[in-house]
Amino acid sequence: MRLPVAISALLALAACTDRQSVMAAHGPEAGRVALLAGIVFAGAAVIMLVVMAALWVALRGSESQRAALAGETAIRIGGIAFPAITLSVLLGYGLWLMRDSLADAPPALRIEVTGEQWWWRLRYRGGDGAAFAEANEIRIPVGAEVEFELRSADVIHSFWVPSLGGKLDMIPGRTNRLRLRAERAGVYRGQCAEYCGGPHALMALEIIAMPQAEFAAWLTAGRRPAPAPAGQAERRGAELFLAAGCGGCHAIRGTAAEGAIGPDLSRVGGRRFLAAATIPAGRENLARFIAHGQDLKPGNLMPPFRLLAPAELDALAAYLVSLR
Amino acid sequence: MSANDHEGGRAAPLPNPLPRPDGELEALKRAWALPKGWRILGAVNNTVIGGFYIATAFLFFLLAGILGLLIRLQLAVPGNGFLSQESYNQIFTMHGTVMMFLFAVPAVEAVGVLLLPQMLGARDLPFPRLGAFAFWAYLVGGLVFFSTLFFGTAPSGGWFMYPPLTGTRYSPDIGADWWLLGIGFIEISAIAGAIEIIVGVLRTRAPGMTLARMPVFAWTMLVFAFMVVFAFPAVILATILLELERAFDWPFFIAARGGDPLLWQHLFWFFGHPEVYIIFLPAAGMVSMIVPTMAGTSLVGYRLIVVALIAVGFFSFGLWVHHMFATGIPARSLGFFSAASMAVAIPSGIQVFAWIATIAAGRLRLTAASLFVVGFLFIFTLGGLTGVMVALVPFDRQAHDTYFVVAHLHYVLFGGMVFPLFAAFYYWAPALSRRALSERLGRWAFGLIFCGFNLAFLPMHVTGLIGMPRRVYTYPAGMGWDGLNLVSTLGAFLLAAGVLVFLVDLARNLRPTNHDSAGDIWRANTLEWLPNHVFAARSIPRIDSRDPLWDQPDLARDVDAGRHYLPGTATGGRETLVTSSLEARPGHLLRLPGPGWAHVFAAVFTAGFFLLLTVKAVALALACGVAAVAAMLVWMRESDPPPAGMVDLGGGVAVPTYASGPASHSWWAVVVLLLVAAALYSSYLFGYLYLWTVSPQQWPAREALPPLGRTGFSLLMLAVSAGALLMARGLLAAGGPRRGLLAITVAAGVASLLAALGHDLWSNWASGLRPQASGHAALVYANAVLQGQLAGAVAVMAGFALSRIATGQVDGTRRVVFDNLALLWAYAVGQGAVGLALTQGFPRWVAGS
Amino acid sequence: MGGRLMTAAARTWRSLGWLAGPVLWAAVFLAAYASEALVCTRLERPGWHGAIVAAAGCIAILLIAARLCRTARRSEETAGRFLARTGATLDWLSLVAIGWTISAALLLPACAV
Amino acid sequence: MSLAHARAAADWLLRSWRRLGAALLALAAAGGVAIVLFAWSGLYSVAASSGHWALVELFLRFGMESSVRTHAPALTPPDLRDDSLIRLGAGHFHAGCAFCHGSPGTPVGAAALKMLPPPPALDARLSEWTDQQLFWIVRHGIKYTGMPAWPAQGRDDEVWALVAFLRRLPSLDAASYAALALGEIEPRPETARQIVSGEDRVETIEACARCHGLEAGPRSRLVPVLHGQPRQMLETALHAYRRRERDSGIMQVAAAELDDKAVRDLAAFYARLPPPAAPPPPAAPDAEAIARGAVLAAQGDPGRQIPACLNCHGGAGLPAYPRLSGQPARYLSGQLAAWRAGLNARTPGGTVMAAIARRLTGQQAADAAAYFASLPLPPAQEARR
Repeated sequence: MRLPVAISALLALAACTDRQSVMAAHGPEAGRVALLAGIVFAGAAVIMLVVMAALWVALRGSESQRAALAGETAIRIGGIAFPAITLSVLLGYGLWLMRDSLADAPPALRIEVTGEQWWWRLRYRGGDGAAFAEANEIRIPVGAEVEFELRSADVIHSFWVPSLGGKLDMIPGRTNRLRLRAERAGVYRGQCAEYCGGPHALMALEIIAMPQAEFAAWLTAGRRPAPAPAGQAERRGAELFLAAGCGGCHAIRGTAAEGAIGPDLSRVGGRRFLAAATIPAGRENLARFIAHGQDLKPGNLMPPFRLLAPAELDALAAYLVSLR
Repeated sequence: MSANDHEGGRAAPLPNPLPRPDGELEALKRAWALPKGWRILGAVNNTVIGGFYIATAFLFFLLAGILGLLIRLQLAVPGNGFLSQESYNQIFTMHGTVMMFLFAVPAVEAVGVLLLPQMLGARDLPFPRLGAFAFWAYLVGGLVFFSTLFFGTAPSGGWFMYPPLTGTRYSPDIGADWWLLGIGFIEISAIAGAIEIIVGVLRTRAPGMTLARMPVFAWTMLVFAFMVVFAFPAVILATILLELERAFDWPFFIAARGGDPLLWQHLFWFFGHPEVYIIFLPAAGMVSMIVPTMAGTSLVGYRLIVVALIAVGFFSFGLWVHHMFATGIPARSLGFFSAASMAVAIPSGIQVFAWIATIAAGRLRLTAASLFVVGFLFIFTLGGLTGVMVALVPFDRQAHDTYFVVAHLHYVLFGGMVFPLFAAFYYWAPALSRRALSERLGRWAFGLIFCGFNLAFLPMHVTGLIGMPRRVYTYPAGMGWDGLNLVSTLGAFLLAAGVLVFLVDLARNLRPTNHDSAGDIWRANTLEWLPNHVFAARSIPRIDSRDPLWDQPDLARDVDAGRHYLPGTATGGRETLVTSSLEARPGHLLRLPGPGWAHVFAAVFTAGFFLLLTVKAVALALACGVAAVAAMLVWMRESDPPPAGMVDLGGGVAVPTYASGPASHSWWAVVVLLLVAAALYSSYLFGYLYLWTVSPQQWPAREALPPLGRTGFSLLMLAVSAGALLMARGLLAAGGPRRGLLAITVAAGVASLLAALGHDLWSNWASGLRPQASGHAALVYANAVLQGQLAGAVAVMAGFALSRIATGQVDGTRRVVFDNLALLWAYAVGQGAVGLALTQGFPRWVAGS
Repeated sequence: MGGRLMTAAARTWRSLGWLAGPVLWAAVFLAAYASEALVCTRLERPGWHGAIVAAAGCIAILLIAARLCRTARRSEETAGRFLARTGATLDWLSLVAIGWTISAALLLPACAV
Repeated sequence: MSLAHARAAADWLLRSWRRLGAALLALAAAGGVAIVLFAWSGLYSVAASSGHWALVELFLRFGMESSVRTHAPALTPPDLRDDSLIRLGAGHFHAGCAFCHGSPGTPVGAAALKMLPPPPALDARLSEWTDQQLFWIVRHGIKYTGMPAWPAQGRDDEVWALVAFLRRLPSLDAASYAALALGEIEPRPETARQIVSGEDRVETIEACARCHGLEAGPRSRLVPVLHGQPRQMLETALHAYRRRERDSGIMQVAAAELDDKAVRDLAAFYARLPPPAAPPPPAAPDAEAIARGAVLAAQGDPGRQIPACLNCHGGAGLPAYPRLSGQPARYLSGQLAAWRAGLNARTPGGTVMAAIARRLTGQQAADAAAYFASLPLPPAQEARR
């Protein structure tokens, strides 16, 4: 069964869902690697064909063909000379690509990403130095060189958004810097790629690339304190948020809730997904996660609040959804 | 140049004339007789121990294979609830750990133990009881380690056990300790096997079998053994450090307290990558033995294959950081490792083209073994190509820790080692069993395994490229992974069906035997196909080419008639011939120990010591430890039999029955042990300097260090010990009755060695340094732990030597016990001195600048 | 006894000469990797690293080249000749590996993450 | 001579051990069948009224005593003369044990005397048992005797309270027992009818007030002060104890007979009770512990992912959350120890608190308990909607 045929067939089949695919490149780094991958697959296919053909000839070939293969010279050519040459070219190409991805100019935007057990803590530092916290959903301007300062608060994680570029580990005690750039607006899904125990499988994230103007508006909106709750349910929800002690772990800018242990919820209503891109956002999913978080994402560190009545849960969810 | 460079050896007359004196064969049979009934557990013949070893390794292959099927069932559909998150994490950790540590390395070592002696023309391995000890320790440790799955306390940190996840903070339960003590302990048996194989291959070859005429499998096992000697100590040090951190809070890997999680990754992968070549090389050796026989022509490019093996042996030690391309190490360093990863691909290319050339030179008979070899060539080549891809840093930054790498590793490990192992089963079964395995079932097994394997692992390349990371207990729907995972699961079950067919074939046809085997049905070329009995070949053949059975047509008849060397027993017991390492000229007669129980109890008690320590039954564990040492001393009682003068092997060749110093095989075994100890200490040295480059601020100022005087005193103690060693050697060389003085000198020397260690420990403690304080402090005390292990071993060895000296069993000629002690003792003194220089001198030197 | 020890050690050392190629590669590799760690973290002089790698590489290449010329002329008895010619091929492979290691140092700047 | 005999016997044994084995096997099989037939026949009378034969009685007692001696754990008991521990034990004894074992001033009930074996009188002969043996009996109960095991199998602190009371019991007379067990409630004789009918013997408020107190607070430091706690928290707790979801042997027995109306009334009653005059603290309060506790309560410990206690347990917390200020320090650390040992993790509130309490170090738990104990008790709850 020939490798290239199989791979391209399967790729075609899978091309329709390129939400987190190395081959669906939307950033310069990912583009360079996708090109390298294409070349390397083609080369490997050719070499595989040649070696298998040699094996076929050795097994079933004519006397003269087999005599050519039978001596040490065939080994020297096929085993030493050919690999040495092709690998030299390949190594040179690989090292050259590494050179390109080394950072030179200062980045347009810096975002601190800290890996926590099983979610991502974000800190945006705006131009004027005022910083604000976010979680699990990264928004960046299209076309800008963004530098991610990767740290870890507990075990080793790995920050990986295949459509934009290669992964980089988040190691406690170190700060790794990763440069990514999105060439066009869109949602690029990523996932933690270093086994970090428990629900490592459910620690995903999304980078949303937005046009420059939209991003600037979002950034300034981010720094303002959360608006006072409008509706009656939202007001009851806000009250419940403080009374139930959610403020101990979570923070909402502009309210008494300043907990720094769990994700920042100031703009949780605007997120596409909850619990590190694991369950779709929405009022009922929020309510379900608060009361039955351990069923949706087993092992996560937030205890399930089953003691809240359904009405209270709904009010709380209404309030949180209103936080845009 | 013709494949065999044998000059006129054939003309020389055979060493021993016919007819053979009666009773000689019976004496040989009596010497090598196997114990009956359940007492077979005390047997040490390499065929028996090798049989147990390969059976146990294959059992662990089946068990870990079932775990693999459970993983595939859980991942068959998205969001599957078949396995809970915790049990999946335990199962995938155990699948990896059991496959790598309890199946792969032991399986290749088992094939080595089973075939090497007969293949080299020897009667047994040089240390049969050490091999048996290694097997029993592996069996007990492996079974107990695997059973942790049934109690839900199996490790769940991945087969690589990266801290800080596996530290006490994030893995407080006992699973991680099971991995650290269980697996750390099993590596003892891997190193024991490696030492035995090195000495076996270099010193017990048949006369005339120069290095240039040695079977390729022997070359692969030699390179395998040296790689184990230099690679395993790195992971043993890592497990010691992590166990010290978990048990006593010595912060080697806690970043906030001066340690560094990357130190573990460096130490683990410095062992990790050579290990995958440790697994692959013996399998390549098996292929290099099978292809010539099946093709009916001698191996083409023998010398190039030997070059390839040695090149892999060296280059594989320069690859480890390619497992850490995504950790943020400087680009240029990654470039070096990318270059080395390319370099290691060339030797594999050489071997593949050498096999193809040999097939082309002959006519390959498509037996079951050949089918598995062809399957191996296809799958391994594909795996090698994906390997070259992930050697490129930019590509690896995308493919690392995804299912692309899972596909690559299964192609090179399953394809590269398990296919040759199946081929080896079908090829060597007739030599070891009354009936060969059935060709029909063999074809079915191959077909199912080959198709199942490709169906399971080829799609994984794509699953990885479209973003599925490794070690995820479930995945969301709609990512494009669902169909591919289902196909992989079906393939895995097809593969399992193939293995089942193989099991049926084993059950129906495999009848292990020691004397009436099915014989050389393939008309092979190497010595393991000589008519074999419980005492291996009737006489040790003199050979003069790479394909003895083909180039000396009546060799089998002459050997079985007893016309070659040592047709009987020269001293009544079990013997084999020790020859020189390059030219294989007869050196001396090696008298081998017979069956016994001491080594079995030693293995069980050593296993008990480590496993009870895991469950914190400390008192019981210490009791087992003492019992293990006692059992070893009982085992040693029968070692180093007194010299029995010269013996005639036949053909005018007379050899001594005793050799000490560099001529003795046990001396070289201790030298290899020193290489292991040096590898362990240089891994520690790397760790020390590495932590210094990562966080130098924790290195103490001059004032905080213990005063120079105290360090001086420790050095003085070491000097006294060295002096005592030289004096003892002088006393022994001078001979004469002064046994008492010799004993006192040895005792004093070892005592001062221990005193140096104790004093250094005291001076560190007195200066207020506590191991929990920082990474540097933990390293200083870790140095004491390593020196303590070594000094402990020297003390036990000296105790044994003293008992021998006191009872007059050590003198000018019979001095192997003393020589071996002297080697380890001298090394211990050296390591002590380096330890002091490092822990006391280095901080002063750097504090100054 | 001391004498016997020395001759045995000397004999083994001479008999291992044919492994010089890969050993030299290991030395160059170790020098290149260890010195970068040292230069980047403790000495903060990335420039030096290029020089260290180049020096180590050239010394190794010269030694290997010398060995290759020597073995091409001499021929000894069978086992020795086998090891010598194996050593020669190993030297060629080591040359390629050292060349690649140096190329990595040439193409990439030191201490850049 | 005897040597020859021995050798002959040994030889005979060696020769015929197979036959011997077969004979033994057959005998065992026959015996088994016989026992089954005897049981099937029903000849043996299981009537308790007939009592045991003296020999059987002796053997059963001998078996029981040696089994307790072997299984008693080698634990070091807490200070058994501690008054709070004894009062806690007395409160439970009156509710759960007095019915069978009687109490000073009220003899063993008529029904209990007809049990086989009859419950032993808890008098001077208690000294035959060591503290550990008594602990084992109270915790695990005894088979075939009707002595029940402790309802909450993790709460060893409550079992030690019983053992402490049992050590004091022989020296008590009716009055001193009433002071310990009944607290502020004066004793009222229960009529035989009430015992037999089992209906509400003692008015529910008095059942709780014996330990939790009325005007004056609880006399034992191991008993929480319920005065002024939110009504909904008290109701949830009582329902949880009745459904045996919260691990406390004492409270599960006390809450067993309460119906919904009783639970509502009790909760409302204690919620509206004004805070009692707090009893003087036993030892000098440890100032730094209180200071560390204050920091932990206000800011928590983000490093160990512990949220600030006052977020939930402050004044504005949900009515489902208990107010901790003014509670006795020993009661608070007892509850935290139960959570850190993995108990009380099944109720809705329990799962939240268990996840947080398990991250506390021993020192932090003690500091938090000391801090909250140093605060005043909460004011009475006005009637909530």
